[in-house]
Amino acid sequence: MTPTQEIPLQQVDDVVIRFAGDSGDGMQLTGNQFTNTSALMGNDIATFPDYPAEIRAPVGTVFGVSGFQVRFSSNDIHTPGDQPDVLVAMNPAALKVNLADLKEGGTLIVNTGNFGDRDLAKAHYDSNPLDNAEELADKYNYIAIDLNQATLDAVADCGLTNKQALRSKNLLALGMLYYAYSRPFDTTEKWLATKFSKKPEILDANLKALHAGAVIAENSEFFAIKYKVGSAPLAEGTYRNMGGNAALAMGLVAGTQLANLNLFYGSYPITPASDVLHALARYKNYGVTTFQAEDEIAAVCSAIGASWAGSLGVTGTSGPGLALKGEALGLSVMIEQPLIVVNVQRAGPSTGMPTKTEQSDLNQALYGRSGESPLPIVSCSSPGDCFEAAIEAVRIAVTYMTPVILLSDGYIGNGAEPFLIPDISSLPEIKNAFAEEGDTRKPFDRDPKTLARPWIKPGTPGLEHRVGGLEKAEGTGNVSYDAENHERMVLMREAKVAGIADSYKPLEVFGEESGDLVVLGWGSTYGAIRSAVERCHNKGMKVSQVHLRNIWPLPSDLKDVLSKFDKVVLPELNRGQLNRLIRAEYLIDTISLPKIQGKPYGGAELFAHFQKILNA
Amino acid sequence: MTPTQEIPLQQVDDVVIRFAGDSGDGMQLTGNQFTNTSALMGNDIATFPDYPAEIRAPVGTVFGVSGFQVRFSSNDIHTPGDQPDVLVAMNPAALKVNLADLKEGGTLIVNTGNFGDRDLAKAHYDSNPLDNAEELADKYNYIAIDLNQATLDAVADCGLTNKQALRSKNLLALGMLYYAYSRPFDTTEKWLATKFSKKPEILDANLKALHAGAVIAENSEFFAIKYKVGSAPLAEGTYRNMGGNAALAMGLVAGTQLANLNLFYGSYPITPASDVLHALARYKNYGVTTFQAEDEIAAVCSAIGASWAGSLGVTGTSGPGLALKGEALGLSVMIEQPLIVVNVQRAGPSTGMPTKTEQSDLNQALYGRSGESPLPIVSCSSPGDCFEAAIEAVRIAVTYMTPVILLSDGYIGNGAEPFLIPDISSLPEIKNAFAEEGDTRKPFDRDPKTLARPWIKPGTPGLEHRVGGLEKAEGTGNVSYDAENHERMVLMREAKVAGIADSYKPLEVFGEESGDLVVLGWGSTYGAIRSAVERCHNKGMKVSQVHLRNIWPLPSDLKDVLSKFDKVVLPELNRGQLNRLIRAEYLIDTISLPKIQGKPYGGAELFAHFQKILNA
Amino acid sequence: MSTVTEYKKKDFVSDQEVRWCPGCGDYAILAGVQQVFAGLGVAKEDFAVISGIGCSSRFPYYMNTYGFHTIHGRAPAVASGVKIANPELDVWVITGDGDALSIGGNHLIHAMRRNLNIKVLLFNNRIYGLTKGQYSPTTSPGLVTASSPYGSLDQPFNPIAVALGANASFVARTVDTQPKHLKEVLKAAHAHKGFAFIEILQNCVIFNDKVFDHIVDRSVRDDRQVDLRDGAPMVFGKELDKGVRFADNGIELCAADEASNWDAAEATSADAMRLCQGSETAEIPVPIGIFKAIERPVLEEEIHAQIAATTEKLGEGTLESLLNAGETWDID
Amino acid sequence: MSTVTEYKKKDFVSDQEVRWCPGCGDYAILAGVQQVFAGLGVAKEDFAVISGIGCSSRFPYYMNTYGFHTIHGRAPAVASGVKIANPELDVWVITGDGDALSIGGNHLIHAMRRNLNIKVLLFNNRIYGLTKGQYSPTTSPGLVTASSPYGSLDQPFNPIAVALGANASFVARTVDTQPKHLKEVLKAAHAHKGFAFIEILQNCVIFNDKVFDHIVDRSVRDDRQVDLRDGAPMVFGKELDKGVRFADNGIELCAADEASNWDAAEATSADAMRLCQGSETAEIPVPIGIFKAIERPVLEEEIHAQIAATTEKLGEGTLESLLNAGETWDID
Ligand SMILES: Cc1ncc(C[n+]2csc(CCOP(=O)(O)OP(=O)(O)O)c2C)c(N)n1
Ligand SMILES: Cc1ncc(C[n+]2csc(CCOP(=O)(O)OP(=O)(O)O)c2C)c(N)n1
Ligand code: SF4
Ligand code: SF4
Ligand SMILES: [Mg+2]
Ligand SMILES: [Mg+2]
Repeated sequence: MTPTQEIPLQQVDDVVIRFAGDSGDGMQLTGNQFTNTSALMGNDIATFPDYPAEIRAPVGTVFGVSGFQVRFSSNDIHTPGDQPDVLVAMNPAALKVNLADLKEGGTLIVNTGNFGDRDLAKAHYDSNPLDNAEELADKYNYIAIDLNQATLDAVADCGLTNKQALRSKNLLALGMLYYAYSRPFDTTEKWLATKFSKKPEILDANLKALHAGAVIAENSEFFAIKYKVGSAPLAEGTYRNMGGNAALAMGLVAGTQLANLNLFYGSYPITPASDVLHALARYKNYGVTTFQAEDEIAAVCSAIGASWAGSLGVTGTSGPGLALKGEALGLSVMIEQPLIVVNVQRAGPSTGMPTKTEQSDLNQALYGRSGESPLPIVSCSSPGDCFEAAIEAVRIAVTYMTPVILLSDGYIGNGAEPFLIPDISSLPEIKNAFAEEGDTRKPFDRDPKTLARPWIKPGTPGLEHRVGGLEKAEGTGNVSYDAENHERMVLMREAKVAGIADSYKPLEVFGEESGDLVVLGWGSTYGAIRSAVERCHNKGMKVSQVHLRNIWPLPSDLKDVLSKFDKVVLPELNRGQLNRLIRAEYLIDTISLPKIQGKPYGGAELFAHFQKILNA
Repeated sequence: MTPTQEIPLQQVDDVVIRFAGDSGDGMQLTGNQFTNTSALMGNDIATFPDYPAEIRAPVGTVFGVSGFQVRFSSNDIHTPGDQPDVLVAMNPAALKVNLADLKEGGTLIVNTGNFGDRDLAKAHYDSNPLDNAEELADKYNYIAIDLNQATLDAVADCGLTNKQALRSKNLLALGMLYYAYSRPFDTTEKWLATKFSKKPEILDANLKALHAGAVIAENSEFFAIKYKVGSAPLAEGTYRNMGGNAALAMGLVAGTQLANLNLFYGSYPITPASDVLHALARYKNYGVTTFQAEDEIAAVCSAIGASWAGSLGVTGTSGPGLALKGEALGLSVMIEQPLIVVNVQRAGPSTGMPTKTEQSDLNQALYGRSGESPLPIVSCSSPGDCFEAAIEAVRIAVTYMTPVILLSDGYIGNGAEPFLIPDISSLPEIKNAFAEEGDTRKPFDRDPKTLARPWIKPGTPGLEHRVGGLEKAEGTGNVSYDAENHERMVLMREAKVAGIADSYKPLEVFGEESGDLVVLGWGSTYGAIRSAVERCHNKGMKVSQVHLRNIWPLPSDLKDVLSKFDKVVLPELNRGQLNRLIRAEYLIDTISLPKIQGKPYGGAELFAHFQKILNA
Repeated sequence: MSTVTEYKKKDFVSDQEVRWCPGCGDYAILAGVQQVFAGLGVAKEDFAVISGIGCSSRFPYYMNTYGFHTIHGRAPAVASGVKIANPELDVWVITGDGDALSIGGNHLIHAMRRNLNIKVLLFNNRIYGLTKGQYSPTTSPGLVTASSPYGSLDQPFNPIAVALGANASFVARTVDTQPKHLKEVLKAAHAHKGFAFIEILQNCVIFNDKVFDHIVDRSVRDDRQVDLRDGAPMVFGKELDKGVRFADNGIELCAADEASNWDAAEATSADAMRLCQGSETAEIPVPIGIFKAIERPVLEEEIHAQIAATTEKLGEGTLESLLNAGETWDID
Repeated sequence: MSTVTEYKKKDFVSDQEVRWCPGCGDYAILAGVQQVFAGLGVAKEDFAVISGIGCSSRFPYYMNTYGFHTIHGRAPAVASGVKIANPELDVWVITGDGDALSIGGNHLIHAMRRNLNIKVLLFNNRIYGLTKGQYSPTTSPGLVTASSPYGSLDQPFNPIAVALGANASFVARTVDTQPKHLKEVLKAAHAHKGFAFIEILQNCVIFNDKVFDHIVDRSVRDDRQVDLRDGAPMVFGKELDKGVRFADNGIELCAADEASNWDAAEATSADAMRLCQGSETAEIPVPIGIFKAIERPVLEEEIHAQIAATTEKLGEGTLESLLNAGETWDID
């Protein structure tokens, strides 16, 4: 049953839809379905799930609202969009939290079935906001529909209780939007069939609701126009839809495969990093071991032990967990063995806002250890980019025998985008340099180029030796309290890390090589900056973008690149942490653009900032 | 029995003596006796104990050498001196480790009784270094004496076993030096009498050895000249000899007395901070509770709990322990309650060199937490200064309702100097602002001037409320995930800490207010910098010193003060951590003077650096 | 502290919306605690309710007392500082199986060892709720969770055995859905002088639904539980007609009148150890109630006694005496 | 791994100078371990000796094997990673009462719970040695130390009871100065499949000298110790003429031929619990030897079995299969 086309079909480039409802309303799932369907249609996509800290907060409360924003486009896009074109509000709380964001003239779909007095009270509405229907209709394409009743009607003959039946209402809403945006049903149908293979009556109800949504949309003429969004001009190749945490896990697995190592992931669950653990736990047939430790300290220590034993030890966490790992990271710096610490950042300080995003752990990554303990820092710029960033972390850790911190954040960890599956031959070579029986190098002898020491694993005959956290003598690695030796070793560890910059690819500048303004960014602001800079280019402004993959050591060409611009601006989801580093290193009077609201920058927001700076 | 004076008595200003021997030889005790005696004579003094990591390393080994350097002077001095004038070497290992430091022409006293073949082998000497007696005698006033035999002879009639008797040999050496430097015996005699009140035969032996040393020195004419060191031009007042960790403990107690609070010290032992715990454990009659926790995390958490309950919670540790406290410090930032974290720094990273000093935890103090979690940092400049610094930490913590990090290090923690007992009226007023029953302020309402929130302790009727690590709404402190509220609260916490700078005294510049070079320092480099700058002044060089009590927030007048000099140089016992901060803040092209050898700067060493910089 | 008028449960209900999943076992425990607090004769402002992180640890927000939602696993450490600093506070720690036994295991056993007068309620749902369902240190092997897609392999702790090993002076177990028993146990814990550890079997409807149903479901409860009461025989069954007794260093079923008497004060806790580790699926019922209740020195009392004795001996310290202690000399 | 020629003790002596105080009990333990290692039939390179921080934790430096001197308290966590990553290594953890039971308590009990095949030797000197003598979690109340100038107030852990509560599968106690017993216990621990916990009473000559003399001194040893041997009667005395038996849920002295047989395999460890907590000064002797030895699943084996089963089912993963899993679409 595909609805016939009677109303005009209009081609649009770029649409942002936000689904919002109770935690129990299945908004994440609905959004994911829309995303996958659109991705398979060849759109470029970007998503932003935003869910409450509560597992299933009491129904109808404002803090229990769960949102999922998906942007799909026939262009190459970089963010999940600033203002939604469509808002689906499943209850008063969802309306309250989200309405202000909806674009004027956008489509507002409200489930009136949930606007009883108790619902309104739960959302702390004094009066029913839908009473002003006219106002709403003036401002938006306002679609008021009792999705509850519509769902009950649609699935009446499936033999379900009302409660069970109502669970399909999200699919009815999805069906409406599939109709309006000319999406096929097959992806979702297939998914439902697998998911409910053992519950045929639920499957049936869901399918009925999905199709009913489309029929209702068509018959009601809720949408004056039907839209079509063409496929995006993405590079040729095979794609899959990829979430950030999943990509990061995959990158770690790919990295260890490239380096011919087993992966040991020791971790303790924490939002928003847990999904990396969950993903890796499924890769058992890839030489991956996951160890859910009793806490973050045990997690990093187990990873250090695994690396010592000859696996690649990796641990993953979020901010407060990274704090707990500081002491062990110092040990890892001292013993000079590969280790990767993934930090999927969230809003701090302390427990902060665990489900909100932030980039405020850069300082901690740089400095959160006692003594002089430099280590390299790699960062991820988008969901798909987590894959490549993770491989880079593996490359550095294994090549330089060093712990590496890999920074992601909740925004990209939970977000998703189409991911071009790379050619295997395009992936870097990574050489693990295990010492074999008969190797005559001492444990702390160094490779003249990388300054890396040999990786000598227990079980190798004849190379028995001891390592530990006390300062060690050059070469032998025996304990040493010698003053000059200590200074030499501190300098050596510093030089080794500094030398990693020699292995970077040259920086890419998006835009001209010189100009009025360069935007220096790192991490998840990538997409928003790119959108804003593209907009600048469209307006003929001389603005370029430089985005860091490697934050420490800084790329050797960075100073030069920045020096070709009049102004250097750094947007960050913190109070200017990279900014401080750049100032200290280069003594440039940079402009910091801090934002610390637990949510990402939007392209338009940044564009406005850039304009203002240039006009100042 | 005071030896008669037959040889010339010469007045000197400034003498440095280093005692070196096995850990079991009582060198720390000997040094302390010399120190106390000299202090009571009115000399200015400074000490530098340097002992091995091992509790009682095997006898005669190089790593088991324990040293104690004392400098006493009729001038106002600032460091324990660069090169010793006198070296007492109790065995070959002590000679090996220390001889290179001895001033040419200085006095070298060697206990030949311990230079048997086995002793030499233990110190890894291939041949007996004393075989070159002539060479030694050319270079030094070389005094070779079998202290073992001399001691056995001296105490022959005390009825001790040889082993017991030999324990007094350090006192014999001390007696020799008391003679040479015209020190009275009474302080040491009194101390021995108390210590061995229950072991009269040991007391007797020690007294005999002490006096025998003087007699031997006189009769042997080991010393061609006897010296006298006049009393120093110290400010008028009553003095006591004060070690850094003891002064810090006393300052904490004084601070809580001033603020009318009980002190709760939760700590986990760690070198070199344990002595603060030991000292505070003795102050039970000052409203002090000490709690030896199961680890550093429990220690800081117990202190946080105690502060919540209305005591001043303090915790103390060293570098690796501070790393463990990072997460809890974030909580403390979030709940905005007084807390002091003492960090007596040691050489890192990791376990590093626990008994050696360093200033390499500044970065960690500034940044070692997740999210944006600014907190004030106070630092101690000398052993006696720890007292005032601790009071300053209490003042800030209580006035601003904030955690404070108080940085000391092993060098000043273990060092000692004369301490002018302050007038109680000169100590700052500190007001604890507990909310009382009926107070109408909300838990996160703020004092308009300090931005501090009220301190509401459980047990206060009617003010029940909840605090925690989640972001909180302005005013009420209820949990809030609101974007704008989060940004406001982050800015508020930042502003509160920044505002502390308004309460500082103006910076003091030692030397002219402008000139060619200003030396900016913090912490334990104070004395060495002061000596070097004094030397510069003597040579007419335009060099001044600015030393920071408060490292964060930086004093508001600092930029201005620094701007009046051509060059700014920062000597630090790290790789330039304050330097990086100053560059980022002020964009000045400072000169970093990093030293990272686990030992302090000397005045001469710094002077040479300054000279070179000015000539460059 | 102030004298106390009678409270009602509602006096302990805070103005914060409760944010647990509908059907979560935590609701019933909250109600039980509020009722018990109302009847303890303790002034409202003297309660300090302290938690770590987890669904369970949101508890303090809902109690109209002083509350502190600390960080993950550290509540016992914070509570130790609170209790030592102010022994007059009535200190309750709320924690979960992850919070208390995973990250916080060490603080928990040390608080037990020290025997501070603190009450710890461990909501054991055998899962990490707040982080969306990973296995915990009390999860049974084989459970498929987010972090164990092929089944969990870890052997669990028995929380009661851990507490006995750490020599907690009061050890008990109760059930979210058995309010009468819950309240009795809470009252006994409060009456106990010293550390009290209470494991509460709690249902997580979302991630580990019905995990205790084979013990606590109404239909089996009477036959699957035996309530340990000090000095009373270990009997169970709807008619209390069945019994448990020690025999041959083991446990066996018997008639009610042959049941062994339960002795919660036995110092080595050997019998408690034997009882607490039975299989949950065997025919011997699962013990709830009070496994152990012994008296031993309470740390904060000892601390304050030592302070008092020292102060008595040395006199109360003042700034004067502080500054002028030790050997001094004058320069003038 | 390679086959092994017979070793001598000296093959396990490293080239590092030993840095303990003269007279420290650690020397004897070191010698014992070196002797035992030489006879285990394990290739030298396959030993991984892992420690935390403390005097005791310097141990790995003196062993001519692979060694890792980690950070304070974390050795069991590091060792867990080592053993899981390479189950063929023979993993030994060396730790002290502070390292293992204070800061490291949680890692220790979790390693016990998980039952990794790791051997943990806890050198219990009831003091923090390396930091110059503060009381530890095993220090007896009243001891005057650097941090307890008026006497320590903390009640100690009983390490054996803690291990039983955490369900360690092998639990034993031995003495630094009883080399024969020490070596027997070490061998039994090695033969045990799973986690083995061995408390070694160790004398710190500097800060807690003679703390165990009332149990271990030659003059009293025979009468103050009973050696627990699985299946054998609990007899003691120079002539093995005295016995211990269980009676009335307690323990009492008896003639040798009336002594109870010791059963180290009893699953709930109730008797071990009863035995381990006797007073050290009462007339009942202090048990040493093997308190518990049971078989239960070994975690690293389970992990690798699950990996093998999954790989069997899904096929060995490759970069190809990794990249191309899931739903894909082509753009061209
Ligand atoms: C340092 C740190 N690590 C991890 C987390 C994430 N975390 C929060 S609660 C929790 C486990 C909760 O389980 P439990 O204590 O059983 O409580 P429940 O939610 O089941 O009531 C975890 C792992 C955290 N908040 N902080
Ligand atoms: C994180 C950290 N905290 C504290 C210390 C200081 N420290 C080193 S060893 C030790 C205790 C040692 O006691 P124990 O484990 O009993 O070993 P022993 O020296 O008695 O053999 C402490 C507190 C440290 N090294 N690291
Ligand atoms: S996730 Fe489980 S424990 Fe948490 S609130 Fe929901 S039902 Fe309760
Ligand atoms: S301090 Fe004690 S434990 Fe440490 S080496 Fe010396 S005797 Fe041994
Ligand atoms: Mg739980
Ligand atoms: Mg010890």
